[in-house]
Amino acid sequence: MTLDTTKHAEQTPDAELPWAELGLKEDEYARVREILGRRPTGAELAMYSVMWSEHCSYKSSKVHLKQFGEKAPESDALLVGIGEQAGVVDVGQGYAVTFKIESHNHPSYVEPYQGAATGIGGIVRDIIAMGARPVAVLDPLRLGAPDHPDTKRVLPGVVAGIGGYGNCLGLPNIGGEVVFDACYQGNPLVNALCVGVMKHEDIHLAKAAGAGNKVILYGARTGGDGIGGASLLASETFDTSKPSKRPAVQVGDPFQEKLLIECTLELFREGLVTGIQDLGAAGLSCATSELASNGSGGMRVELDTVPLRDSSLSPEEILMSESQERMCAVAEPEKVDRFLEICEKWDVIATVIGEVTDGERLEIYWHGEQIVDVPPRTVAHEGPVYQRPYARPGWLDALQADDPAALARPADGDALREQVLRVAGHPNQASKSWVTDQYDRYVLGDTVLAQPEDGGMIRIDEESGLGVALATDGNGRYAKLDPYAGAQLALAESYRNVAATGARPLAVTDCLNFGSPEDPAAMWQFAEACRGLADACRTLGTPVTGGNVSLYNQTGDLAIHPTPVVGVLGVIDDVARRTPMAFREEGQLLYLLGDTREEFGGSAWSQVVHGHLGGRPPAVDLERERLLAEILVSASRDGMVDAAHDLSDGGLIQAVTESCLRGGKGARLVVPDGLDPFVFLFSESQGRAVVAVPRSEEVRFTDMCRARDLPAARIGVVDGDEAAGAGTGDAADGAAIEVQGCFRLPLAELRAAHERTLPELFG
Amino acid sequence: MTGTAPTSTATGAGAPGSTGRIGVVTFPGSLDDRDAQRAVRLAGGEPVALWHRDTELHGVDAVVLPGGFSYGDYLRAGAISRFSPVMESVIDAARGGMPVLGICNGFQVLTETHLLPGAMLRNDHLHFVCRDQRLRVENAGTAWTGDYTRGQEITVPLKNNDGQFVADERTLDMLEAEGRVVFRYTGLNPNGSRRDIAGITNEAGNVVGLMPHPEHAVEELTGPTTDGLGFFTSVLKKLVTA
Amino acid sequence: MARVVVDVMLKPEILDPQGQAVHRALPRLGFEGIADVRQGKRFELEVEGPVDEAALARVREMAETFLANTVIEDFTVRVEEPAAGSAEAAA
Amino acid sequence: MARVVVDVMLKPEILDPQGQAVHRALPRLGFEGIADVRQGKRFELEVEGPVDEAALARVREMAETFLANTVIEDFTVRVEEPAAGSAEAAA
Ligand SMILES: Nc1ncnc2c1ncn2[C@@H]1O[C@H](COP(=O)(O)OP(=O)(O)O)[C@@H](O)[C@H]1O
Ligand SMILES: [Mg+2]
Repeated sequence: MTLDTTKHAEQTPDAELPWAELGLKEDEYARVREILGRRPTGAELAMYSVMWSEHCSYKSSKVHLKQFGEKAPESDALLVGIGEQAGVVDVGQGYAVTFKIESHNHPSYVEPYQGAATGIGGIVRDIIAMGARPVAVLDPLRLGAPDHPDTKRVLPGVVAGIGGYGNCLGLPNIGGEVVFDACYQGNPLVNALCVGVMKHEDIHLAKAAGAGNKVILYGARTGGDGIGGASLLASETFDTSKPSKRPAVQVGDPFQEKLLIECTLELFREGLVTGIQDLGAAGLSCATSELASNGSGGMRVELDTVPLRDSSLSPEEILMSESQERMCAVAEPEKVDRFLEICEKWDVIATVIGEVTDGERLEIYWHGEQIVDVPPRTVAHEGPVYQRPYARPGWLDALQADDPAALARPADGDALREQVLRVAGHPNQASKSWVTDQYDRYVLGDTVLAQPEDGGMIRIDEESGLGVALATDGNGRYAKLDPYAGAQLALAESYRNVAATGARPLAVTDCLNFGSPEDPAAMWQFAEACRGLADACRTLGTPVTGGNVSLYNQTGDLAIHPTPVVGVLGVIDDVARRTPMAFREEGQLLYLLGDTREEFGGSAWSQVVHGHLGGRPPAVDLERERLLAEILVSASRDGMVDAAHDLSDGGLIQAVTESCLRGGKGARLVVPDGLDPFVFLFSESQGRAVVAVPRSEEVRFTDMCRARDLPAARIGVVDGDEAAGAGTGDAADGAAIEVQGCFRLPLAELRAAHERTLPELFG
Repeated sequence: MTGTAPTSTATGAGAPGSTGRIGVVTFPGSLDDRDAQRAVRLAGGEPVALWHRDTELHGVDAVVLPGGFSYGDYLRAGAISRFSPVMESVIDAARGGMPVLGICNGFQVLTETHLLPGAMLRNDHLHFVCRDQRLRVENAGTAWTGDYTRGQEITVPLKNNDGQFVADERTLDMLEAEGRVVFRYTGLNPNGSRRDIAGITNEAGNVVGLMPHPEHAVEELTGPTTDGLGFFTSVLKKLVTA
Repeated sequence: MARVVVDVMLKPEILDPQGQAVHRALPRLGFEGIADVRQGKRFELEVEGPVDEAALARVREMAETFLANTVIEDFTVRVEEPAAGSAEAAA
Repeated sequence: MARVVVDVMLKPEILDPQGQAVHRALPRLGFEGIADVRQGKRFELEVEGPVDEAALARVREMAETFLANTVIEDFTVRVEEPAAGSAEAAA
């Protein structure tokens, strides 16, 4: 087989290449030819086709994502904004934090364990590549119907994979989500967020500056993972009739990645790294073209020096391989020896594969012959941009008109009680311990709050107590009813969750999971969600620092609910001041902060009790969210509240249930005047939280709320101790949640309903 | 992240000078090594980092084999680490009476070296489990448990995949008869361990292994309790009086 | 009762971190001359009734749909003859 | 290059949680008539040079000291003949 060199390409201008099979459109292929002034070689075609794919080039989403930069609020906290591998936020005391969320949806459906595991692996490498030590992960998950047989394959596999990889890396898992909905049946969402910490001076960017600097590939050997279509190029005839033998799914090696983390951090500490890039999607194609494109000069790579796991790989395949646990760094020549020495110390294979040149081209050689000669920017940054048509779907009017006000409400206290139990025991509201107990939340010894708390919190400085809090949220049901509002509600909830812990929200990362961009309705949902999120970030003063777009989440014509998942990062000066969610002291007063209205569109109640989705999602009031957050943060700082829990799906009663169960304490609630008990308990009005206030702080706390104009209603008291009632066999004397005049629900009964659901479903 | 400067904040029994230097081994894939170092520090001792390729112990007075997934737990938990150069020195020192504590993966390493009997299997429910675990102290006479009292109950985190302690009946009977069961799970057996055994010791009482993680119960803020501090204060006291 | 053995191995082109870790450790333990190690799973099934083609077909289906994930793994199914068992170089 | 296979199984008296979980799942998946399942490990070693008694002895030692934990596991070592391989009922 003749090697398709650049010279060969010039000599055989009319050779047919399988550009369509590799996913390029006709005009895109024409542009490649125009850029190069000749037909591309097989290797060049491999690079352009993978780098210009939706996944790598963001060609459908770019025009909408722009808003996150254009509308970004002024923020002194932002050290590195959108566009890098992950954003970097200043959290004070010389510390910077980087965090990012990514999706690994499709692979997790095909091979749940490895798909989810390599999802964690990928996002962690993004964080290391910024120069930070990864300190925690979160995992927002969306699964199909809980009782569907395939969910029994996917969820346990995904959870084992996330745990298997994250636990083995030694990263505490401090939060996430588990949401079930039939719309995710053939297309579960596995998103993963990683957060890392560094000193300001340690920030590293992906660029290859300085002619003569060496390009070093280190980590795992390169195998034939995830190269899909590229294997077509390996055969001279480009025979598309033969099925590819190359696997579409990668197997992760968390042990190798742990070594990669420690090794990379040591390389940084010794100042040996000029530029660095992790290898993720599109492997070496991406790493070399991005490093070169971000730098000043060109780059020359000897591809045959790449250590291989499978010696039969063709150069095209090596360029496209997505083998995991690899990094690519640029180092000054005199530092290479020390670089390799540190890699050896960590048993990490490292190879000089090329160098930075003073030219302007990315040149790749195979046994001395040139197979790639391209301007790197055209591969990495100047891919196609689409203005996809989008249109508000016709069905939306009918959906929004289907008002939940028409749904039958519980007739009396007994019916209400029964529905409270059903909502608390529904898989979406039930305890997630079955999942989260499979994750290590203690490792690294700095976890201050972890699931089921509203937000996870990590201490980053042992002396001062400086810490960060994180939460992720996204309600696809709300977004289906109104994607603009849905995205804002996702942000609002995540922001509220962070504030509830006592941390001040600073910055945002987002994972936008949507259907096919070629469907104008899905594209409209995407456009609306971007607009909504960008607008809301401006109002709340929290810039989007980075994120991920996942399109084509659909089974046949059936798209998932539009699901923008939003992660918010907050900072707290002293983690000792954190506010947990548990009610712990009998006699403390319960206050409901915010306004409660009749809002049931997309609610948990309408889903659980009526299987209904219609109407409008709860109203967004970002100014109110901001005020609520200020109050929660002040109350934490000044020690005015002992517990706080945000209100979201399931409404007030769900929040009170969770706080009672967490602390093993009961509560007596009084329905405020003028509120219907059903609305009081189940409404999902936004901008609300419930707090437990020590009696000694009541005046100070209510004065603060009044002075700042935040409605605060005293709704009850913490009452009854589960431990005291245990074993007496007398439920009436044990702890309970009592809604005066409506019902009394013993904690034991509530706990059973809340905690048995997932174990019963998944074993 | 742990700061590098060891700032002693607790009132441990560690005396300055030669007694109180506690080595913490880092194998490739060790995860709770920094946490073990912090626990030593909070107990008043001086943590000393030991590297798996070290051929000597740098004059430490005791050694902790920390938790984690050394070598990815590939093959069997602890199976590959056991052959590290540093382990030869640790085995010699342990035979000579030096206090050695194996936590979780460290316990697995100790059984693989046969310093402690038995072996560890996958948890009976086949899931990784992370929970706050109640334990009963059955033997307060080892180098690592002197600050507890027999029958005392403590709560520390437990987190592992392969925590099911097994041994043949004769070995189990012997461990019981010789008082070498140091900790037992109470309330709930989280992994199917025989006879609820959470930790054991060698004949001399200087080598202790357990699956739960005392080093994660040394601070109010980050652990469920501070019940784990006693391990480290115990050994520091022992070193002073030794 | 007959024993049917299902061996499940990662496909050759798939990374085998466990086999690699074992392979890398061998020289340190003084074992030379092993060019490669791959680690897989072995299932021993005790089958009730005769192990005829139909029974084997069922086991193959079980392997295909449950014991192996054929996206990343290959498997083989074979009947372990009592005789064959003892012919193995038992340790 | 010859392939030597080391099979490592839990000793019969040790309860095998993984095998049991597989066994319990089978009826749910519609597979009846399996009396027991045990799950173990299979190592495929590619041995350089001739696989004579000396080489096998080394592999046995490797299995004894490293691949198996003989407190809980038994192992068998056998040479996989190229012929035998294809005689297996490959799926
Ligand atoms: N997959 C998961 N991984 C880690 N933590 C999770 C996961 N799913 C849920 N949690 C945690 O469980 C708790 C409850 O989740 P959820 O009800 O979604 O919280 P909220 O509605 O307050 O955002 C939170 O602490 C959340 O972080
Ligand atoms: Mg919450």
